[in-house]
Amino acid sequence: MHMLTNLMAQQTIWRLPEESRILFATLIVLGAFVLILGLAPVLQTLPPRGRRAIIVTVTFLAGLFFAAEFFLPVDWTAIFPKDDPKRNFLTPAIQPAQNVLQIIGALALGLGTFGLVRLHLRNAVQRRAQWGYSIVLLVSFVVMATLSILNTLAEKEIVERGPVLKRAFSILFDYTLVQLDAAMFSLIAFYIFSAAYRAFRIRSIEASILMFTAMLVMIGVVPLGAFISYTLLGLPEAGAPEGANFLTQLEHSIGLPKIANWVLTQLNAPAQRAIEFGVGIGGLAMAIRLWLSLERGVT
Amino acid sequence: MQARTQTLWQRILGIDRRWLYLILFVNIVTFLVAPIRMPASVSPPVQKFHDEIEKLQPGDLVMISSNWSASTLAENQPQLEAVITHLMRKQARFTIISIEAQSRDISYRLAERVTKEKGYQYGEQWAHFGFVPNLIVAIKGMVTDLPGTIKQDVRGTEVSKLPVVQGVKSLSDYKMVIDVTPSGTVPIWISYSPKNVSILYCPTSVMAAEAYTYLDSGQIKGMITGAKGAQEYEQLLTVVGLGTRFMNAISFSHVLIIVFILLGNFAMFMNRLQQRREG
Amino acid sequence: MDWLLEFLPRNLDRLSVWIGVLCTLAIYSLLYRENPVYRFFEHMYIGLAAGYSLGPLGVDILYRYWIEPIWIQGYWAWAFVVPYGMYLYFIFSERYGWISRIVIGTLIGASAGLFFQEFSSRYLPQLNSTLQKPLWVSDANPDMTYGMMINNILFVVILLSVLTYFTFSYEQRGPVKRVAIWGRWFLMIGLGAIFGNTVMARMALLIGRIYYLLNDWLMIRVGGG
Amino acid sequence: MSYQHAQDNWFAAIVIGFIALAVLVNIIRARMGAQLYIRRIPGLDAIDEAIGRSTELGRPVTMIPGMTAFGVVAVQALTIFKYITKQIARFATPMRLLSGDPTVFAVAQEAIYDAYNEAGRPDLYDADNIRFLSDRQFAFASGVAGLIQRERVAASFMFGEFFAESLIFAETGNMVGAIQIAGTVSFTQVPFFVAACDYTIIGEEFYATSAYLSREPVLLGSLVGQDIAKLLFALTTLGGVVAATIAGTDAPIIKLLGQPGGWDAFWSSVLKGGGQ
Repeated sequence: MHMLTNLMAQQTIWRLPEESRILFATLIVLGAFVLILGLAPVLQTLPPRGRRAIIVTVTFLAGLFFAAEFFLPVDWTAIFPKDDPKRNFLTPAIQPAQNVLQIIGALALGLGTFGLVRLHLRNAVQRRAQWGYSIVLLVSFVVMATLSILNTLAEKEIVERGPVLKRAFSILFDYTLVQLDAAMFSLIAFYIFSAAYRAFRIRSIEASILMFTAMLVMIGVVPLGAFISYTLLGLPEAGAPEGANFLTQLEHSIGLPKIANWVLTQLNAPAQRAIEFGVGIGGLAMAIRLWLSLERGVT
Repeated sequence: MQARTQTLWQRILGIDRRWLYLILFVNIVTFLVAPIRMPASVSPPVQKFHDEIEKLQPGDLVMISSNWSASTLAENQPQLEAVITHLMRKQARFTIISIEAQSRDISYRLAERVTKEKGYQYGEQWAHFGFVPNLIVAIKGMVTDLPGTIKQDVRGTEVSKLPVVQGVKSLSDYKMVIDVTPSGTVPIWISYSPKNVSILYCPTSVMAAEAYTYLDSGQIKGMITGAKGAQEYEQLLTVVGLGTRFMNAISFSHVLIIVFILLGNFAMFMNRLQQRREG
Repeated sequence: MDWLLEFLPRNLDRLSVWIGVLCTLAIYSLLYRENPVYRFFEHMYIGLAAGYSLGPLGVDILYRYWIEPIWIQGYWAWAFVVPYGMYLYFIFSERYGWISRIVIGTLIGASAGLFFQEFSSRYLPQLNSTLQKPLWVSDANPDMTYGMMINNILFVVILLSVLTYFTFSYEQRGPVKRVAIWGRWFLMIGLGAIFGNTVMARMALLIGRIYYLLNDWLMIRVGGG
Repeated sequence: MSYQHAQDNWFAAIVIGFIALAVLVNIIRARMGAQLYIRRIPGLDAIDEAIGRSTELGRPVTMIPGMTAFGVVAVQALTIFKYITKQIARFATPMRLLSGDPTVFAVAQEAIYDAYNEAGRPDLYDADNIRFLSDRQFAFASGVAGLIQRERVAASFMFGEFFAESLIFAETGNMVGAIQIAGTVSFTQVPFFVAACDYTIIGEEFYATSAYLSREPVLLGSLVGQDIAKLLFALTTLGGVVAATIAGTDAPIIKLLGQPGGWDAFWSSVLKGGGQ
């Protein structure tokens, strides 16, 4: 067992030699592509049962890796010397595994983008209805993709960041994309108004509770609430003096801002926590079913 | 025939939502421009923030970290304006730093405008350090070697040649850090900045809730929450700034919504009453 | 006249303000109705966003986690990751489509495996902080006020009744049903509070935009004085 | 306050092990033919009604998993969409699935393809109906809002994790008069769905949805296990607060119940000879 650790530690076999590394690397990557993509026709010969078995196994192993890393004791002295109280023998592999997921995520982004571009290319080529807008989308995509990729490469100092790139990127990103974000985000203010007007009616007990708490909090969180309670109604603003009787304490805690805050922290928090518990348990059960492929869900 | 024509109440109930949008828009524009003021009660975190800056001596150095851009303008801009106004009053020197290009541009323009009004000199009394892509790396770097980490200011001058930070080697030469931000940057400042530098925090209203623990533990010395906090701060400074205006508009938009909810319920009630009478 | 000269987009700074305003107004036109101007900007928006993502989320990630480790640091084993991930692209093939499910299976397995840590980190500390709520004054908690006591009891009662509402596998009858109904009402209080509290943040966003229109574009100086 | 490993407090492993056991045992029970019950979830009965209306009007159904990142929540959302697709396949109702996460988009393609296949209508599957719009929050929202208004959708299903954009979807859907059913695990967005949608599936109901719709024994069994787990949480809460009242909130036994590091604190206090 110690042999293995030593071998891993030396890392020589995991690294290409310094000289002509680029050439070796290119060859290995090409080889990997041929090998893995060449495997596809082989996999294709499998009967449906075999295919399902592969998917189930891969799912289980991927889950097992992360589960084992979490559950195994961190100072597993039986097998490995206790070198670091914060990890077990799988922990060093967590970061690379996360990187693998990141890479697959980046490839998925390529897939999604490909789907988007394909749809609009088809619209444009086949002159479907409204194909002009598809052209708009494609043009802005191509321009922005070029600038964004160049900008990323410039950050890595692979290409030079000329003044044209800087200007053009800034106009499209800072003065167009970011402004569109802000505009779209602010639309919600209008929608929140129309939704509140339409939905907050005294129709049922539930709707009424929703309405009254929403209105209470809305007044309580703005200075108007303080104005009404402390200036108009003359309620005491400061906290109750120590040792005051119950009525005085009550008087000191029924200002609108205080009630709003109390509803937000004392009444909202436990309801939210109960939902969180339910969601957590539901998610955990789902995770177990997916891990063991107990559910014919999406795969 | 009578069933065809809508009563007033039915018309109110079925109002086209575009009217609501217009009313909200007009309402906000009006109360942004109108000089109506609603007094605010100053909350303890804001008071603490104010007291902390009051302790500054002329010439003390303050680092402002400004990471907001267009979408949280209404909450962060009033904070930044109020803070800079107070710092100029105390004759403190300050430098600004951002984590991305948009927040750099927006904070630089704003600081330029506010300082020009009061005759504060760029380079002498304040400077903008541009943006750093990685905040953790930048803070760690500034602690050991500030001019070497920042290299140039936003105008391309070498930091070591800027009079405002003449002789400053490290972030620990600063008196305080003020984080004006819509995102979770304050734990980073708390974790990595030197212990002798006090940290003040200007979050948006959504982010404020999470910061109370830091406030309790003294890791943050004061906090201005969103536009509301800025209004309270302006009251302490006795100026009428953006915070007051924005908070006015927010308050009255809340009033508008509540009035319309009540109106809707009243109309529903009257409509039912009418139908019962007719049917 | 001076105002007009300053107002028009005669230099790059002004032009960028005008672009921002145009974007804002185009998006706001959706409030009236869906229209060709909105449609134009919507498609441009999606195109720009898709293009932008390729930089930081595509090229940057591939460079950092794949190209750099292989070609610069020489860790050859990474070479297999991208071809394996490329199995995802078989999705577009009728015959080979199932192969993409191997990669999808990896992702599903990984997210299931990661959930154990998420469950522990996210929910167990919450369970623990629920326990930090003594119900009555005792020797162990002498400093408790009546206010705290009421709040703590309320907390536990609300938590348990909402939890009761979220049970599924038996018919809720009698007292259980009553508790569940109370649970739903408590839930509505929580939801109303969140609604009311969010209004302020959303109004602030709109005010920010309107300020941009008034101050940056029309150059009506609001506030400050 | 977070867990890097189960060892941070073995209580975590015990709780997870207990829940896993409760779920698995009941799944086995269900598979062996035990009759299991599930209570009514009102919003879900409306799915058929919404589909029916779409079919009548000949307008599309939209399914929106929102910006849900790929993971357990996304898989559950897609499982629900798969069920809905199987229903609409019978009537050849047009559909659009709009995703803001590329991985979810990829998996959705497979899931929807399967759904049409299982319903016996592979001819109806059109890859162009499953769309990835953007991974940028509000670019995605603008695309969804535009599409809902242009195509005047008749029914809109929103399931998954949502953020601020939720109200944009729900209000535009409401504007065109769509029947809307939303289900989300994001507590902060529930009030907006409640205000603007016809039916809202809240919190854990979201995970119970597929059991309710399919009545598959595995899922029903799992639900029984989940209820037992909630009972465990409730009992821990009750027992814990009573213990905290008597022994104080800093007592080792309280730390043991879920606080990282609490396991060691508890045992060292026991070994020292009972909390002094």
